Amino acid sequence: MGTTFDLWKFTKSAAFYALVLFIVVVSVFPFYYAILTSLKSGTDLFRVTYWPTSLSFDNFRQVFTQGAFPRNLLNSVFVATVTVILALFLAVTASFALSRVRFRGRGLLLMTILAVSMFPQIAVLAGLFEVIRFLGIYNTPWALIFAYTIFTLPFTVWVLTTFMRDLPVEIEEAAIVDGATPWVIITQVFMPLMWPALVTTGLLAFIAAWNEFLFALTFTVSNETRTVPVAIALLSGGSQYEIPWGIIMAASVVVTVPLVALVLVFQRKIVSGLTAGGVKG
Amino acid sequence: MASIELRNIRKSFGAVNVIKGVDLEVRKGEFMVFVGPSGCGKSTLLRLISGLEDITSGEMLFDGKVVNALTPSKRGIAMVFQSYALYPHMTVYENMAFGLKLEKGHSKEAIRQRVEKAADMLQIRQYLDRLPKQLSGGQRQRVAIGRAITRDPKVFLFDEPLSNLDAALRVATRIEIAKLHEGMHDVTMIYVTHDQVEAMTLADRICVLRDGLVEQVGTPMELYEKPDSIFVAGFIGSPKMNFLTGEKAAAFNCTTLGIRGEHMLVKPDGIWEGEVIHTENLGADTYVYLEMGQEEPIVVRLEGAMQHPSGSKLRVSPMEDRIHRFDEAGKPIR
Amino acid sequence: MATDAMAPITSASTPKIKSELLQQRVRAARWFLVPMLIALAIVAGWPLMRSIWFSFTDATLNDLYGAEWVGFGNYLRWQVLESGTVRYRGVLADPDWWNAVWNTVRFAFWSVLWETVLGMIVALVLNAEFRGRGIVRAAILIPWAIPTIVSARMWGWMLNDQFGIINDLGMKLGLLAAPVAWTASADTAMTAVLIVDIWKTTPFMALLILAGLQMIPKDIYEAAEIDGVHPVKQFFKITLPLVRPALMVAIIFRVLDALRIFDLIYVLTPNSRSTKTMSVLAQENLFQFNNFAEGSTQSTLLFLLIAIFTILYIWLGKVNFEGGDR
Amino acid sequence: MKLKTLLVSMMASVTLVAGAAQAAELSIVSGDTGNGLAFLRSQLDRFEAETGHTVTVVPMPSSTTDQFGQYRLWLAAGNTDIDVYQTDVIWAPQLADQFLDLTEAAADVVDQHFPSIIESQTVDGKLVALPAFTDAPALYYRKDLLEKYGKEVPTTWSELEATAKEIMDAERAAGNSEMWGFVFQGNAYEGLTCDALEWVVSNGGGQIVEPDGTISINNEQAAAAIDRAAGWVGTIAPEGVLGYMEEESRGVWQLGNAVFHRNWPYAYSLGNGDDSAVKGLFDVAPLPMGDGEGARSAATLGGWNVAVSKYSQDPEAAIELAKFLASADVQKERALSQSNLPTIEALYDDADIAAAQPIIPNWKEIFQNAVPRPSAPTKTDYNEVSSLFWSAVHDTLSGNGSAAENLEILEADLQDLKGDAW
Repeated sequence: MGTTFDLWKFTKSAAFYALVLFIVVVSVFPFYYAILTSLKSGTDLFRVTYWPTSLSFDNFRQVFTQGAFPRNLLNSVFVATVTVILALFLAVTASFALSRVRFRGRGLLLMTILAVSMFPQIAVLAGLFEVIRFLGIYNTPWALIFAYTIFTLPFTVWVLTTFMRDLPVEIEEAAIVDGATPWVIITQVFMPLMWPALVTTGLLAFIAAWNEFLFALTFTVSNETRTVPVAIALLSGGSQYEIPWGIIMAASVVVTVPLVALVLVFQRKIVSGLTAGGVKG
Repeated sequence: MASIELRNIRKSFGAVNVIKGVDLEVRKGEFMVFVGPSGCGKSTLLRLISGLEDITSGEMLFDGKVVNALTPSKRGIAMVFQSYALYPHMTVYENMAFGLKLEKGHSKEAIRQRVEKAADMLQIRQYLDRLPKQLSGGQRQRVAIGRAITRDPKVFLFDEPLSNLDAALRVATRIEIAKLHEGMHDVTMIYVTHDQVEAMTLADRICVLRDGLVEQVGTPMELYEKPDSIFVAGFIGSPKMNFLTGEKAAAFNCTTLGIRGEHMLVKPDGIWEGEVIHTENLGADTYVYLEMGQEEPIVVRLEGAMQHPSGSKLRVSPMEDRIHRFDEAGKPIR
Repeated sequence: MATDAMAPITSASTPKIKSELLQQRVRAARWFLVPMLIALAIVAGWPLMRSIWFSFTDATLNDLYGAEWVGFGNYLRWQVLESGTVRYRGVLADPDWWNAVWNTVRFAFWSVLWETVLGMIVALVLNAEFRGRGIVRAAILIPWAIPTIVSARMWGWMLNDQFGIINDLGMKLGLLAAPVAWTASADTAMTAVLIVDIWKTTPFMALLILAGLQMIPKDIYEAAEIDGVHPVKQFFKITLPLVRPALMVAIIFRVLDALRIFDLIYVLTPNSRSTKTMSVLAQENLFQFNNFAEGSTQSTLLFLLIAIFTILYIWLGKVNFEGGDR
Repeated sequence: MKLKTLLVSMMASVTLVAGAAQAAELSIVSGDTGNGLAFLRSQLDRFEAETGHTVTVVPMPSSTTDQFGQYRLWLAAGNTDIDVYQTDVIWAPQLADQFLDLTEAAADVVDQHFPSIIESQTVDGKLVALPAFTDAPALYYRKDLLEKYGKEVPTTWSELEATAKEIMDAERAAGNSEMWGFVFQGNAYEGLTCDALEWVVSNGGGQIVEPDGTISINNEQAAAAIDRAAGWVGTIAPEGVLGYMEEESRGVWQLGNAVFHRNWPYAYSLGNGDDSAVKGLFDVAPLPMGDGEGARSAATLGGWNVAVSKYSQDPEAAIELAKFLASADVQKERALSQSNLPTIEALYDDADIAAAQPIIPNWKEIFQNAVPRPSAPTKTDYNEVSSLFWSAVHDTLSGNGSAAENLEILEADLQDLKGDAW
């Protein structure tokens, strides 16, 4: 603390923290409200409150006893993880080719990849269903991993291509002079430099795969192979029209927590900013 | 330990011809400097030698063997880049050891010894555990050189390695590179720069490039004393050689008369008279700029600190044995 | 297609010499691209072709394999009545379709605009150094992390006119005079959908922009600081141009996603005409109604529309395809 | 007890003789919810014990739209993984091509069911699904409030309007500012088709599309019925009713904020739950009728059925399962434990059911007024017909045009859709 009180500086940092607070509140409030709802039951659900009135973990207990929720959670983890690893693996190598090797038709190829993202997912459902049955992976996690590449791959390829293009040429040349093959350049030189981009795209792809509903519903037909979003849709109240808000919210809390944990684990990498030093004077 | 021979090397990027047929021989253990103005193709030529760039036509030989298609690592070269190009995520040690790790067949211990030996040579041993971003510019450049040394190359390539450093560091590092060359005189070194001072001070031989072609190859003194063209004469030496045309040149039976500032004498009966328009006092020398009705002012280099107020008249004469006479084509008349 | 295109540019001028390095790189590029292309061809290429093919047939979901070719009939066909008036039919003559196009474009424009602006603000905040940054970063990701079907329902609940907290809050704060039936009323349904989408997707933008910000060397700012450049000017002169490539890619993917918006609207306001987008309409025809061919036609048109948009965007936005020096 | 065991083991041995050689593995897909699934499982366990087959349940999200889309896709692709489907009443005609004809297999039991239900599941003479249970909405009313203000249970919509308005105003004046007169399902979705069909039919306005395929919706009585409903919005019903589905309306009702409520039987037991504000304060009655020619109380027919996939790899076992789930035995169990309405007429007079679920015999009266949605005549186009209808109604309720205008357009649209024939 300085000896003189700097009013302008104080106002500035106060305004900054107010902005941070606002962003956090807006982001978290619905989730908070979901938690609040998950602790309620029965007619209480229809009453608006801002603070928890009762603490009942009944809904959480129900989540884990109805259906095969723990199993679904594991399926989701497996499917999303493998999807991300596969997408990043294919995308890192492909984006090296697309950003660093000059060949004819590169722009066209990038456009083609992007075009995959232009077709409404709902419209490929029928065709994809045929392919998946043809491959014999229907009703297995592989069907989902396979289907999810349709939205994770174009996205990761594009983002990584953009980032890889920005890496300095001389670093790559230094590696070539050192005798590095393209594979070594990717794995030992570029990937460490691209951590922020890799973690970010990986995380976004992970969440997209984690949350996907329509494919998951169509390509799996048993509780043992279904993933969490479908499981949540399957959570139900006592009768046809009754929507079990409490349980759904409890389940949402349960599925969101691992993602928050994931972000906390990787957040250092998201902002490591390694490339800032060392490449150029 | 390699001699390098370039035979009618050409390089084009699409429709643009950058190197237009270069023949050159670099001897074993020689320190060769490529100089030339920017865009002359000197960096491209270096990259062709390194193997980073493909040769469009012609032949490149290392020790008599064609290496046109060989990868950089197989040519046994090492390169120091202008921007250092250190791997930012690796420590100094890892940076230096990377190439050796990729070459199979070196034990960990052997790698360590070689890295440490190179680090000692460049006095960067205490930085081995640091990341590049924790080093100063000069230290980074030494690491880059150290990385090249560690690989024990046959050919050492430098691509304007000093241009990112400030003046003082540039001189210090230049001396270091010169010492390095003395210490490893069986290694062929090729060095690209646009700075003729670096060229003069470092080179065994200099190759002056112009517009994708070799203008002249020779020792610094050969270039200084017997330039093969007006271009070389003007490029080598500081201050730049003065060129006189018209009557003053005709008096010496040439189209263009070249005379260096240090080869002119101020004397009352000097054959040329000019008006002092500017004086630069460097302490040991003084540069006097004279207006003589030529395209550019004529620079006279005088020893010691001299005072010649602007506007005053001065008479000078060239040293007769130091004049360079050129014909219409810019070729020397000897 | 890819393998033909893979021939290096230089090979045209010099068929005789190809350096090992170039060969190695091109070979590697081929191996790197082939698995991705195969994956995409199977997972997207075939289903896409099927859909496009169906759009030229009279396929119904009950009879997919007996579909017959009808040409452009699903797109536009006409019939001259005895009186001489011409009756146009087909998707292109369907007011519902154009209503959906308008909804989609409107939605995409506003949602992406807001998400970009807010995402940029959030990214700049997260790029600053302050205490508790990690927690905040995790917190802002929560909206993106909640499955869409859940967040749509959650917001549907919060936006309810009787027991929704938004109305309660709005009334308590004096912003609303009477409870608003957000999702039910035609005037507010689109606003409701936009609010939820912006809330949900801003973190995606923020994170991508943040990754771009992270790759800007810090010393550039230090230099600007020393030169006394005003922060606002710094933003427009340094940050924005440098983050532009990442931003352009983020926007492309957001727009493509927004133009195809389906699940959020399907859950939140499934049948409201004022929010029915092209994907929702296509889904309805494909799976709910007996109009599989029409649904395929709508999907194909949506695809074309997005393609045209993307080409325009890339052309006008000068997105760099051929960057990099090698 | 002993007798029952004996019977079961006898049956088991009989079927064992027939089926031992081919104990099938079946799977049934069901969009049923919590208790319903548990019940289904318990019945399937019984079936497994009796027949030696094994049955897996594939649960589906409770959204019927989701279910329908999935089933269509699966059936279109000839999915062999599912043998038996649980289907909504309105699906049978749309999926008829993909289901087996059960006419012969069920010939012995068909007569037990209400003929109207069997009819709704018969397409071109083909019985595509067997009814498992039925459903029909009722008018929920607040006994306490009617008593307090000395009112009768309304039998016509006009009475309902008047009573609702009076009680609502009085209650609001008394400080209960959140009180509304009537809540129903006004969101644009299948539920609105049900609600509006009741208004139209009860006003003598026909059934949108008549059983012979004639489009009848554009008539004055129908328009009057819908206009009347439009008049409720913002007066006796909240504006938000335009976005309500079953749960939202039940929410308002169960907080004690509505005098009348239109809903399905499920709201009955929930309304009597311990945490309900209206526990013990309400009862049900048939929905009111309109006025004019042919006016009568009407309740839209709901309910679920079981159908056998054409692609089942073991159709005989699958048919056996379908018949089992539609049997009197299971329906009785279902009525007892789930308070679902049986489709077998005799069960309404069953003493056990009357004792355990007194509401069910009451519902017989409501059910007798049941009207099927026009899914049978419109066949594969039903969903689109329904969508056009609810859109027209929703537009009218939201004030976009009068009922007469909207119904005229609707008629033209339906005519287009129909073409020469449905």
